[in-house]
Amino acid sequence: MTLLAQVAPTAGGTAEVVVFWVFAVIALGSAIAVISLRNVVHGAVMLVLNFLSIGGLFLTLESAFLSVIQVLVYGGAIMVLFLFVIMLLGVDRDDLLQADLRTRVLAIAGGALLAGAVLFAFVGPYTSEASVCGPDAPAPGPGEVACAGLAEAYDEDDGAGARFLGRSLFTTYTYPFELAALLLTVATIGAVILARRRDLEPEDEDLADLDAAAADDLDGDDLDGASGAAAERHVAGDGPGTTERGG
Amino acid sequence: MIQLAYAAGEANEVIEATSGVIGAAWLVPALPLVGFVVVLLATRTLRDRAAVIAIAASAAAFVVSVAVAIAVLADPASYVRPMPTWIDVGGFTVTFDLLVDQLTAVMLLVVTGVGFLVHLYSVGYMHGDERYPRFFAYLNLFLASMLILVLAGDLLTLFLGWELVGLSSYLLIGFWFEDASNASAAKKAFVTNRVGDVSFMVAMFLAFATFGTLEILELVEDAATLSSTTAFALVLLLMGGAAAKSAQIPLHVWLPDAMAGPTPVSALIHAATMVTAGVYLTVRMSPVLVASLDAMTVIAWIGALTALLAALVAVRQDDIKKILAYSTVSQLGFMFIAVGVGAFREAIFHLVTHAFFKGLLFLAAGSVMHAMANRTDIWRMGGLRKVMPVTFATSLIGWLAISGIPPFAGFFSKDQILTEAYLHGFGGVYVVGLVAAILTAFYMSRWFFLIFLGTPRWPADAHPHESPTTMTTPLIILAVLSAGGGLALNPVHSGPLYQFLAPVSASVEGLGLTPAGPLTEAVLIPVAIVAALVGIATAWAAYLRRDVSQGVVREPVRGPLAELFERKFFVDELYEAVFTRFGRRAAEVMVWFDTRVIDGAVNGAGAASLAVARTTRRTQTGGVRTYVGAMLAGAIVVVAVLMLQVR
Amino acid sequence: MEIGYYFILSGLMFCIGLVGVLLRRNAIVLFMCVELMLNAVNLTLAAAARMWAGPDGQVFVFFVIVVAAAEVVVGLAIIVNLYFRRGTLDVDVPQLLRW
Amino acid sequence: MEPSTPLWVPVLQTLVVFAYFLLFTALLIWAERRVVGRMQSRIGPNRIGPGGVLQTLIDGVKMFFKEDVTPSMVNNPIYTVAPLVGVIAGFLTVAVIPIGGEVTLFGEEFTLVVADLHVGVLWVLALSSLHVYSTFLAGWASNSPYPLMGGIRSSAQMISYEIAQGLAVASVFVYAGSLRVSDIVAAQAGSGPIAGMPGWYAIPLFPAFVVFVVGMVAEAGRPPFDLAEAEGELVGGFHTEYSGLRFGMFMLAEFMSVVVMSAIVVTLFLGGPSGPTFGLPDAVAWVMPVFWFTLKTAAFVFFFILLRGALPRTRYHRLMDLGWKVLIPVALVWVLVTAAWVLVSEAGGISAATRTWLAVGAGVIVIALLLTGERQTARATDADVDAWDDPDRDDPDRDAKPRAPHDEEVAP
Repeated sequence: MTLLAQVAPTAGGTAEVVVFWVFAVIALGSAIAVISLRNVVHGAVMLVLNFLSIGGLFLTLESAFLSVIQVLVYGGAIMVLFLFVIMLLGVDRDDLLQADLRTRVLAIAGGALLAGAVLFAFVGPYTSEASVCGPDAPAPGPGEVACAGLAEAYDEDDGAGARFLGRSLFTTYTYPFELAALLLTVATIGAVILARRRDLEPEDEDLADLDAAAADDLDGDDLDGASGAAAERHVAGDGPGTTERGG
Repeated sequence: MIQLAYAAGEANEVIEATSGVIGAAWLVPALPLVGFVVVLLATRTLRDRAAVIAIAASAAAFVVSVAVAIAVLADPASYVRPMPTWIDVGGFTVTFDLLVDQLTAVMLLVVTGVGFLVHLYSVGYMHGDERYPRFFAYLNLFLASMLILVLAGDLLTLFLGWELVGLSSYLLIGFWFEDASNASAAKKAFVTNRVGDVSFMVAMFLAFATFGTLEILELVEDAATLSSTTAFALVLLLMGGAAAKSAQIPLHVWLPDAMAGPTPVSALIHAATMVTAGVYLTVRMSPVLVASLDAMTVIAWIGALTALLAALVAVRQDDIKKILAYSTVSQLGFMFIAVGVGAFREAIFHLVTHAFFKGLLFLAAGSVMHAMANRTDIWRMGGLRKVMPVTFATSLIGWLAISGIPPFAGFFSKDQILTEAYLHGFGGVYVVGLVAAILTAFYMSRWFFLIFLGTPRWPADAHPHESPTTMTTPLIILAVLSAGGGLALNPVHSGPLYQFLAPVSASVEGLGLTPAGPLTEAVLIPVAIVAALVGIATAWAAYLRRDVSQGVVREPVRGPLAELFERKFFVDELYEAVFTRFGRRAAEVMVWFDTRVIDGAVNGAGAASLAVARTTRRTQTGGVRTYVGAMLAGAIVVVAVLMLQVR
Repeated sequence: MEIGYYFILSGLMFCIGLVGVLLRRNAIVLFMCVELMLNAVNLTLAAAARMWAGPDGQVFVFFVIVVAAAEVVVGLAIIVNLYFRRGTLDVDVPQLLRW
Repeated sequence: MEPSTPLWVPVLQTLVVFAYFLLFTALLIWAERRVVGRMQSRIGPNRIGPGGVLQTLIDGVKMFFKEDVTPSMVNNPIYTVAPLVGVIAGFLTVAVIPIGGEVTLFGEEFTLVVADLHVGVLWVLALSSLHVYSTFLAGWASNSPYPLMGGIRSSAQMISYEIAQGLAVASVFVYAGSLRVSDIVAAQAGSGPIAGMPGWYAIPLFPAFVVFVVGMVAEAGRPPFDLAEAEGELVGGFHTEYSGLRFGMFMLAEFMSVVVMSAIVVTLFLGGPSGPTFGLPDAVAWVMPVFWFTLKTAAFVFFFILLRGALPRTRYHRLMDLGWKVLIPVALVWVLVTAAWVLVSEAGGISAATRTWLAVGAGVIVIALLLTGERQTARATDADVDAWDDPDRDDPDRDAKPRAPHDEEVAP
């Protein structure tokens, strides 16, 4: 890791190639693991691994700042939330939740088709000599695409691109940035409201009284008996996830 | 300075007046309008005291009108009182400017004067009605509308008043709308007036297309430049509007039915003021009229036929107010005779005297009905002379005035119309008018004899009595005016009113009219008097000489012709057969079209959407993965298309 | 390193995520697959930023991360509610929006 | 890698730094047992080595050779990986911490830091956020109620305090204008804005310092915030089912995180290795930064130990209240204050003294907010305890207690 951290920003070197292939393999393998592992927690861990390798790839893309943000937000927050929910609900196995054969064939065929299209589109113009990033890359021939590289775009003392990104965010993209802040606020409020779980705590007078009107509306949504069953199970399960696994 | 095309006298000077008495002329319509609003808003709080406000408003309007009239009399001119602009679109400008001249002054006095008296009369007549304040509000609205009509300096503003008058007339005819026949009478009046309004509007379109303006003074000024065809069309279109408002054949059918309204309304609106709006309009536009002699001839004949036929119908009516209603139609016919033969000033003169004596007669009829507990059959009356002395005396004067007995007002005005008709070469019109005059004397005598003279024939439960002072006072005032009005205003053919109105009346000298025969005025006047006397004498022989005893209908003559008169020439039935049934059939066709074609198209569109939705909604499986699969398919298609384009 | 390999890698990852969404019925796994696809896009954007030597791609990565965070917060709350109401995480079961 | 630098230079750097922290951790364990022993009127380990200083080594050997019992119901891959994640995250964190200055050895110049990354500060945060997986996954993989509860608690606790800590760090690098640890250390060298005081960021950024220290205790899962293992409630929390070498790794990771956290707070707020060299000759002058760094870190480690010995464990909801309702708002406000301060400084026009006093005033206000906010939160939570917890499970005496007034106002 040490070595990696020091060599990664150097564009065009063999180190980059090695690092790329290592992380690419990890990323693809973990991605396939995510969609194929039956155990949800294993899938989530694989997804964390995938995110970390994406973070590594960001390093080779001269975007160290993004790399750290990737680890911090995806690895540190989003996936923890995922695992938290999985464990809260105690649903780490989904043996019964598989698609039927026809759907599987169709899905894989469609995915393969799209993947083929991607390969078809990028192999060639983007995989030529000229597409090796860096200021000293050869001029692109016809049908080839050049890669400028970020090294000269960054400030002298800004190897990670934090300044580079920050300047853009606070100048060109001010309004999107503010909108993103608003979006986060709204999402927070929405999550708080959704997480009230008033229907499960009828004995709690405070909440029942506060939300009597809203609860009336929601009662109509309860179209089948599943909710009642879930509530029962939740109360009885006490420690989530304790009774589900078979070893 | 504009030189107007009035050549009957010295032409008027046009003066813009923003100050002084003329400058305050806007108060005349504004006062009753304010009264209307205040009374309407304060109905609940003021209750019966509301009437005081309404009467004060009409009295104030009358006072201002008198002041305006005096100002015009003192310094004759066409005054324009600038007011705010109403419409200003492109080159088309309509203002609320007021036009005050001699004609306006006369009309103002008549409208506010009779209006005030009717307000006063209504205090007694309408006493105890549950919508008493509202009645006064409507009266004020009518007064304001009529004054806007009279003062308007622009045809469109005039039309605004014209329509408001129609509206208030509608409201007042249907004042007792609980009775379905009253409501339908109101509707009939309204719809019939719409026919005329269309004509009037087309006239305005034509006038605007021709002159590029609707300002009355400019129209009048440019009238001489009209081509004969345009003038003919314009005049007849204007006449169409006037005929509806003034109940001329064939649009007279609403007026007799309008008697369903309270009697003061009949007196004010359907005898003295509103129905004369058509006459006012035609006289106001007289320079346009004289541009087309053919059109004037048509007008004269319409007037003559109206006068004759309405008189014939009046002969066989039994309702105390219906007789007066048809009499009004007949008298309006006389006015249009005058307009048609070019005797515009005589038309206004008759308008004024008619307002006096017909207002008087209606109020007297109201007084009688009041006494007889709203009974209207004249065969159930008789001998009221003794119990209602004031009503009897005033009615006597009204009867003599309308019959054309000198020196009462009606004699002078009616005689001058007939004389002018003869002298302007309308011999046929003269003869018809003379017959109508005889019939007038006859049916009014019948009316008078059967009500006031003879033996009492009223039912045992009727207790006739004299009306209260608020009702008799207007009667007396109007009686005085009916008695002396003609003599005072225009005793001879070139009296003071004649002179006064000269600058606003178009001259017919240029039309080359010659007398219809060798007779002179010295012969024609005695003829008219004799005609009136003949009518009275015939009535006396038929209804008073014989004893008409209680409960027995004693029409001396019966037969198909009498039946025809009694059934009003079957005009209503004819209209029913032609227009109503046609309208119903048209409506049925439209209903069929609407339900089958239009609704069919709408429902078909709905059904088609439903059918499409029913099939396509199957794609909405609600399953997330289905949607993702569809998106994948879409993405593949898009990528494929893009690659095909690139490579 | 040729920039095209990043695009290819990201495209493959996207396809894997997409196939995962189609294959799995567990709402949480579905969600994770969506995250996978988002990350594939992030990779493309970062690679493009490097290719053009401009900040736009990186800025978009930033925004994608923000939106993903918001999405996860709300989405997981919905999933929790779904589970409490229906007792299952099978996305094929709650078909309230059907037809 | 730099072409001119031989490969052994970074290798040596790495080895030296890791050895330093490992040694420190071993001493910490010993010191903690001794100090807590004193505080509890015990003696503590005193048999192995002088004063028992080698006790940790012996314990490590014991754990290494102890039978590693893997319960049959555990989820094996995760169960195996979980302790490794914690140790690896801990070790990787130290990579950006400079334990000393530059050293010249065998003609090669190298610094006593593994990697001075451009985004070093964020690296610390990122790895500490990865640390949560260790406890979390261990708790889950044990397939046992108490470890799971510990795991869920710890994940909620860590992601809560991470935010406050991140914001505190944000005010540091906003103030320093760099994400690189060496820049931050360099900026703290010499005297600060107040004459006679060191230029440590703990002084101008005192609220951030306080927030970071509190968050650090929670992040390391140390008393009074050790809810994840909470012996009294959860037997041992997430590591209940672990034994032998894997348990040893958890222990190592936990105590190492104490050292690492202390090192980070020293680096970010207390000037790191900077300090007076007393005019020593160059040959031995490089020892002084290491000395200062060790001294400061040891002081903080001692602080951790004192906390453990002195404070009882907080209740869970009070822990969350403190994190969300006090630390995050304070840290957020302080980031804004710092940003405003930096902007004003760059714009100029205000003298250094004025700025200093303004900042001091702002700091006083923020601390006052912190204290009053804490008290209000405490009151509010005491009143709301019944509503927060499941009354039947956590509070059997609920019905016997007088109810809070708002409970009686509830209409049926």
